[in-house]
Amino acid sequence: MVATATTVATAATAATQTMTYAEAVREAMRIAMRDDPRVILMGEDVAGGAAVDHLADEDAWGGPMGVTKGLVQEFGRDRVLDTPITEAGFIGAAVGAAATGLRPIAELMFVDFFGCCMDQIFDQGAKFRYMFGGKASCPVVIRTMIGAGVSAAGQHSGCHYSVFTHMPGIKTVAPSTPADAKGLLLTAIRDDDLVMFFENKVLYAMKGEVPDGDVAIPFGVADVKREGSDVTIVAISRMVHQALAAAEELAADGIEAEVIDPRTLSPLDDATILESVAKTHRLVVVDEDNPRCSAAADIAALVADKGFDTLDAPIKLVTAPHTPVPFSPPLEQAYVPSPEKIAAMVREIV
Amino acid sequence: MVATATTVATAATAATQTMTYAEAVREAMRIAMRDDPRVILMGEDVAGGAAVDHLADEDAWGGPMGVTKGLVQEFGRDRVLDTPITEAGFIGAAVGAAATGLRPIAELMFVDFFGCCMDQIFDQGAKFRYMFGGKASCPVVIRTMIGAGVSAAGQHSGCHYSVFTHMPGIKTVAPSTPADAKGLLLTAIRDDDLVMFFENKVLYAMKGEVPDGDVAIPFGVADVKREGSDVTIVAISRMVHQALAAAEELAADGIEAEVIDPRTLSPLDDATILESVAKTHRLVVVDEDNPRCSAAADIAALVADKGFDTLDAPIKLVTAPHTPVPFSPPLEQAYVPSPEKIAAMVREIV
Amino acid sequence: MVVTQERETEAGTAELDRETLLGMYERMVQIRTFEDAAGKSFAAGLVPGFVHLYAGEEAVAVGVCSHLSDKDVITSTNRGHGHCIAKGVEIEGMVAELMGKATGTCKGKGGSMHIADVGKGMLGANGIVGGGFPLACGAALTAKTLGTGGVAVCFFGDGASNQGTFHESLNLAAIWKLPVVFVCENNGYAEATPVHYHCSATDVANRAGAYEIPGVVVDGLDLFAVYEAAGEAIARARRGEGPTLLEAKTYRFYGHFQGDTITYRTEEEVLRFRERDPIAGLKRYLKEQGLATEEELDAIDSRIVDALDGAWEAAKAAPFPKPEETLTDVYVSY
Amino acid sequence: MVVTQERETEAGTAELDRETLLGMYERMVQIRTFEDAAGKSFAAGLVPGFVHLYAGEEAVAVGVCSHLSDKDVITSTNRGHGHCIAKGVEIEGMVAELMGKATGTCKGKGGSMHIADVGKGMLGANGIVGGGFPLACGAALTAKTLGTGGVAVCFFGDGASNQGTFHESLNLAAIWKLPVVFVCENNGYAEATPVHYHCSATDVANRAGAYEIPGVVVDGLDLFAVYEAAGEAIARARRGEGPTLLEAKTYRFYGHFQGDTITYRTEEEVLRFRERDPIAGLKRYLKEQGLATEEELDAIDSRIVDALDGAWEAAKAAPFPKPEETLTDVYVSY
Ligand SMILES: Cc1ncc(C[n+]2csc(CCOP(=O)(O)OP(=O)(O)O)c2C)c(N)n1
Ligand SMILES: Cc1ncc(C[n+]2csc(CCOP(=O)(O)OP(=O)(O)O)c2C)c(N)n1
Ligand SMILES: [Mg+2]
Ligand SMILES: [Mg+2]
Repeated sequence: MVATATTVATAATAATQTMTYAEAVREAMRIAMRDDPRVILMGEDVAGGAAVDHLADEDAWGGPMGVTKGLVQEFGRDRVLDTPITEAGFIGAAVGAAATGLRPIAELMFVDFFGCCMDQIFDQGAKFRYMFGGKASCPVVIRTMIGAGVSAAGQHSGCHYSVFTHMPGIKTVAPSTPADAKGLLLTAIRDDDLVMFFENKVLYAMKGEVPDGDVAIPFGVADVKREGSDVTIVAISRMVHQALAAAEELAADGIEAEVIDPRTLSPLDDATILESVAKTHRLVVVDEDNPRCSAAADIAALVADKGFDTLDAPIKLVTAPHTPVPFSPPLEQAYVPSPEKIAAMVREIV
Repeated sequence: MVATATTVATAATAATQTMTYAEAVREAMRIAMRDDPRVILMGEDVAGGAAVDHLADEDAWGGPMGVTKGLVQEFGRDRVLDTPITEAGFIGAAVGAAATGLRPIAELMFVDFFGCCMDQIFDQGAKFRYMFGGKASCPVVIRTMIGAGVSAAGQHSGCHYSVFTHMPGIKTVAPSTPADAKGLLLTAIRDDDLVMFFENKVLYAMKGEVPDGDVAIPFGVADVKREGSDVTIVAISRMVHQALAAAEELAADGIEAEVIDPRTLSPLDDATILESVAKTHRLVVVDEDNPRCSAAADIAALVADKGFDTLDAPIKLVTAPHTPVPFSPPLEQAYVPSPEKIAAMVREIV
Repeated sequence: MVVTQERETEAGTAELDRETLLGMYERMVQIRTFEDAAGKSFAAGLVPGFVHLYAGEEAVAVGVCSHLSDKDVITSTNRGHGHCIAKGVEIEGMVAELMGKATGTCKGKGGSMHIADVGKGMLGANGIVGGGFPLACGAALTAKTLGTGGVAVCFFGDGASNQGTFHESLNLAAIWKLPVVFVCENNGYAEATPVHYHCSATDVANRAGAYEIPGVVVDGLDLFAVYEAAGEAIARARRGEGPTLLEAKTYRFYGHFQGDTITYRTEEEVLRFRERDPIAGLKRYLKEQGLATEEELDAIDSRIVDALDGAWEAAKAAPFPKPEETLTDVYVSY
Repeated sequence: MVVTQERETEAGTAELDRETLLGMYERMVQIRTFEDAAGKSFAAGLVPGFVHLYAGEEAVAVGVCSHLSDKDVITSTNRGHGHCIAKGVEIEGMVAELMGKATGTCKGKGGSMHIADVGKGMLGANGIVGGGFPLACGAALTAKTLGTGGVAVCFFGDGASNQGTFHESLNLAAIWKLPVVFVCENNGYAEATPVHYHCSATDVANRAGAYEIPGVVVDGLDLFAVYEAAGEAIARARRGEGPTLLEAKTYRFYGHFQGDTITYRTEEEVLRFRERDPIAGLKRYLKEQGLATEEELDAIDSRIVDALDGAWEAAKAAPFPKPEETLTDVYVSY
């Protein structure tokens, strides 16, 4: 790990602009694509309207959520490639291209579709370097949407970053803010390994201050989103905001929660989490993913081993239940960890 | 959970026969197929030599390891179906057949191939019941080989049951002995949900006493493979034997380890694990799978929450490293948790 | 191997009596009315999530499903409302499901993309493009193994024809001679991507040759053309002669999903297809042939609208599921 | 769309000078010798894991790879030794890799099923049937995007032709006109399952029609036939005219893997193909044409045997990797 906290500090002091999470993602791609002709973008309708004669590129979709809108105008259809609906085909092509000289960004529209292309990810791209004795690399970024909250139902709302974090050879990134989205995606694109980049669809419209220019955020460096002394809350992706809301609620009662956003799950910044727990003696992990063999469980296991002696209370997890994501709004609301649930869990152990 | 400890006790007192793990697996299929014409078996060369005129069924492969040998003779090629190499196709067909009236057993030759068919498993079969409001079921068993130890290298040696345990709607079973293999597979085939059944290739040749006849072992009931008072070792699949060997080694030094085999990871018998830790106050989890977001981490997280007050020491995990499975024998040996490593880890906390 | 069916609208209707024809008309109008209302309700904020409308493609679902009964199984797509209605799923439950109500077909757990009614042989709309191919093979395998006499029909889009599951399933169905019919609804686009870009075959049905099974192209805006070709394919499947790939050239009148700005289609193209509206065509035929008067058809239409309005009123009045329902229906037992 | 190439052995050799021919002969003998030795060493317990031998199929790898240089990329299968050798991977490293030694091509981490040498344009044997199709598209996309003039070749078996990745990749390559050639090594079987059972197409090359690309069937036991057809397909790819599906009908002289009892093939069938041994055929041709004498060929053979023996001796003497090597080479940085 070459990353240092200094890099992060530098980023924080740079000039900023207000933009949405979606814009920040796009901005990172634009910077990286300007910078390096080997960076290409491919996916279903990432440009939109390929081979439609009457369509001006500025009117093209830019993805179903418009996240990649405008990129085809600047970089052309040779670098912003619409693919057929053929996840194993085009994700695998991105992997093969990465192993032979390009640095592709491939968009897997929803993470729930990983079952259509997982072999090419975990079994091919992620294992090349190891199986080939260190003589290959696979610098591909797979951007994908996660998260419940828009009634997208059982096959368009999952998280499942745990599945990728489990797999050796993959790096996993889950930004919670526009600034993190931009900075981490820049790092992801320049990284020489296979990176899964999880964008939370509920956060796309969220606005925030984002440093200008080419300011990358290193992997493996957690961000303390809120300082506190009474309990450590580690929260992932959108759950950072639920945790911060819970922390506000708790603060009203005099409970000061420290909220840590690991930002990358693989590599994981063990040290920051363990240091925080050494200070607060209590841990709650908040994860929107299903609970079994989850990132939440993984972080709990880390602390139950390396941080055991500093713990004063059981480690609590607040996660989605062990169920698929329901469609109906009241069910979906019950499914996603809420600030209330988080606060209640904290109260159980403080 | 309708399972009771009584059922297990009954099984234990029945007449037995010595057979290998592979034979026990076959025996369970034979019993279930005799019992119910809706049970069929499908997979690549599960019969072998389909449509080869000169081949007598008794000379057919019965799978690359011979595990299903003889079944086509008894049940014919309409119930023991050789498939093309088409994992999404035939696993998905098994899922579709299960949702419409059959009770298929599908053989995914190596678990490493799950990336070729995962959508049909976790996103279709496992979610039907929930997405359809409880009005469907999917009684399919997917048998698959796991485990390192025979130099099958990076794409034929994984475990990855954590990935399936993570997924709601799936049950996961990982027998460690011939008796458990038979009893649990019988339950799996009669179960009305989607079951992933993980057979460890290194155990196929292992012999053991297996109860005669139609004696099923319920899901969600852990088996205490060795009683002890000083430390609880929870071990999965082949790791049960590594843990038992470690326990013998430790016993020589007066350390009595309790070795618990969860047998099913989903559902997990929380109670047996927590009771044991309440007695021993120490936990080591042994898992041949990669460590991140693993079943080992999951069990650690369970105990770090619900068993925290009974713990006297950090929870230790002994797992494979966060690497693919290497080919070379000395590397593969270093990869798989050994009795020595387990014993050393126990000594760290006892 | 590919047969493009050239036909007169009159052909093949000899076997169809008035009652059947009016039944098919009714189903098609039901679908259209359902979709128009769903679009409006979505815009009004009554329907959460993603909604993909089937309007324009009614002749395909109805032409095919008119040959099926409850013992026959269909798999569907994320554009599944039409298939549901054509297969006999109750409208009341579907409307409630769109709203996420406890009275929905799936108790509100599935929503638009996952409406299913296994008892009616409807194995679910599907949020995964290409997800239905293997499932249809499985349903056909059940029919074959248990000797039920049933067939399976897999509806899929032009975009889905590039998924690996298409290939794996057509091969499997071919070598096992499964009683299944693969019905491609080629509406010219996969989202914003036109078929001539994403698909290397001029006709999707052309791909049947790779499996040495029949491939048939029909005009998907012509109910009778679909009905006839589907009838042959389904009869063939029932006779145990294996699968058919049937491609219906059709068009979706709305965008890919509600909210789509549809910049990728010209106004002229949309109008050209709207002029060939399959329901208007059938209506004209019924009147020309003296099978129904304008008034009779209007009466059917009103009945459907009334029933649908009633369904919406009922759904609006129905309760949402209780939060604890989140935890049920994951397993049969656990 | 499918062209079955009927040819005289003499045809197409005009362009081939003696040196090239002897070079191809040498490669083929290298492969055969390597495989015979690998089989023996496996039986002797020197080679752990699964071993799938390529003997009998040499004309395919050599006939194709003779058109390629290091800037061209191939993807391979679990029966990959022949492809490696034909693409110029060093024998010494391969032998050591089979034994899991630190001096192996992959430092002992990959083994038989994962030998790779990216510098030589060999993107790995592959333990996943069908795993190479998308990767080859990716390599071709790199060549196209960066304008390297390179092509990609994807070797795959008859069994792999039923995987979804086959379909997805051929479609993608066709619509993007990628410089890639898909070479099917149809050896009649996928494990114990014969191609006429598992594959619904009489010829795998017949499936080219589904993508509107050329499909060509050649006699895979005839080096010249393969060489010529591959040359055309590769030239077409280099010209930017897109992919070709080339099917070579061949045979594996050994079983599926070492240990296979091969009950599914008749002795008669094996003998029939053994009689058409591609190396013996080439040898006969070289002598008949006066391009080489028996002695010259024997000398080549001995040189190869000696080099291989040396490689085995070196590999046996080489160290195993150190246990801590288990933890390296997972990431470039972490
Ligand atoms: C595996 C998968 N990939 C992508 C999507 C996103 N998606 C939903 S519908 C659709 C287009 C489908 O096109 P087509 O098959 O032609 O059906 P149509 O929508 O035209 O009815 C896409 C890309 C998905 N749902 N599933
Ligand atoms: C995805 C996947 N499924 C199954 C296997 C097991 N397997 C290895 S080789 C093989 C047969 C391959 O047949 P074919 O493609 O004809 O190649 P051949 O072995 O004849 O060279 C099978 C089934 C695998 N390695 N990967
Ligand atoms: Mg379409
Ligand atoms: Mg073969």
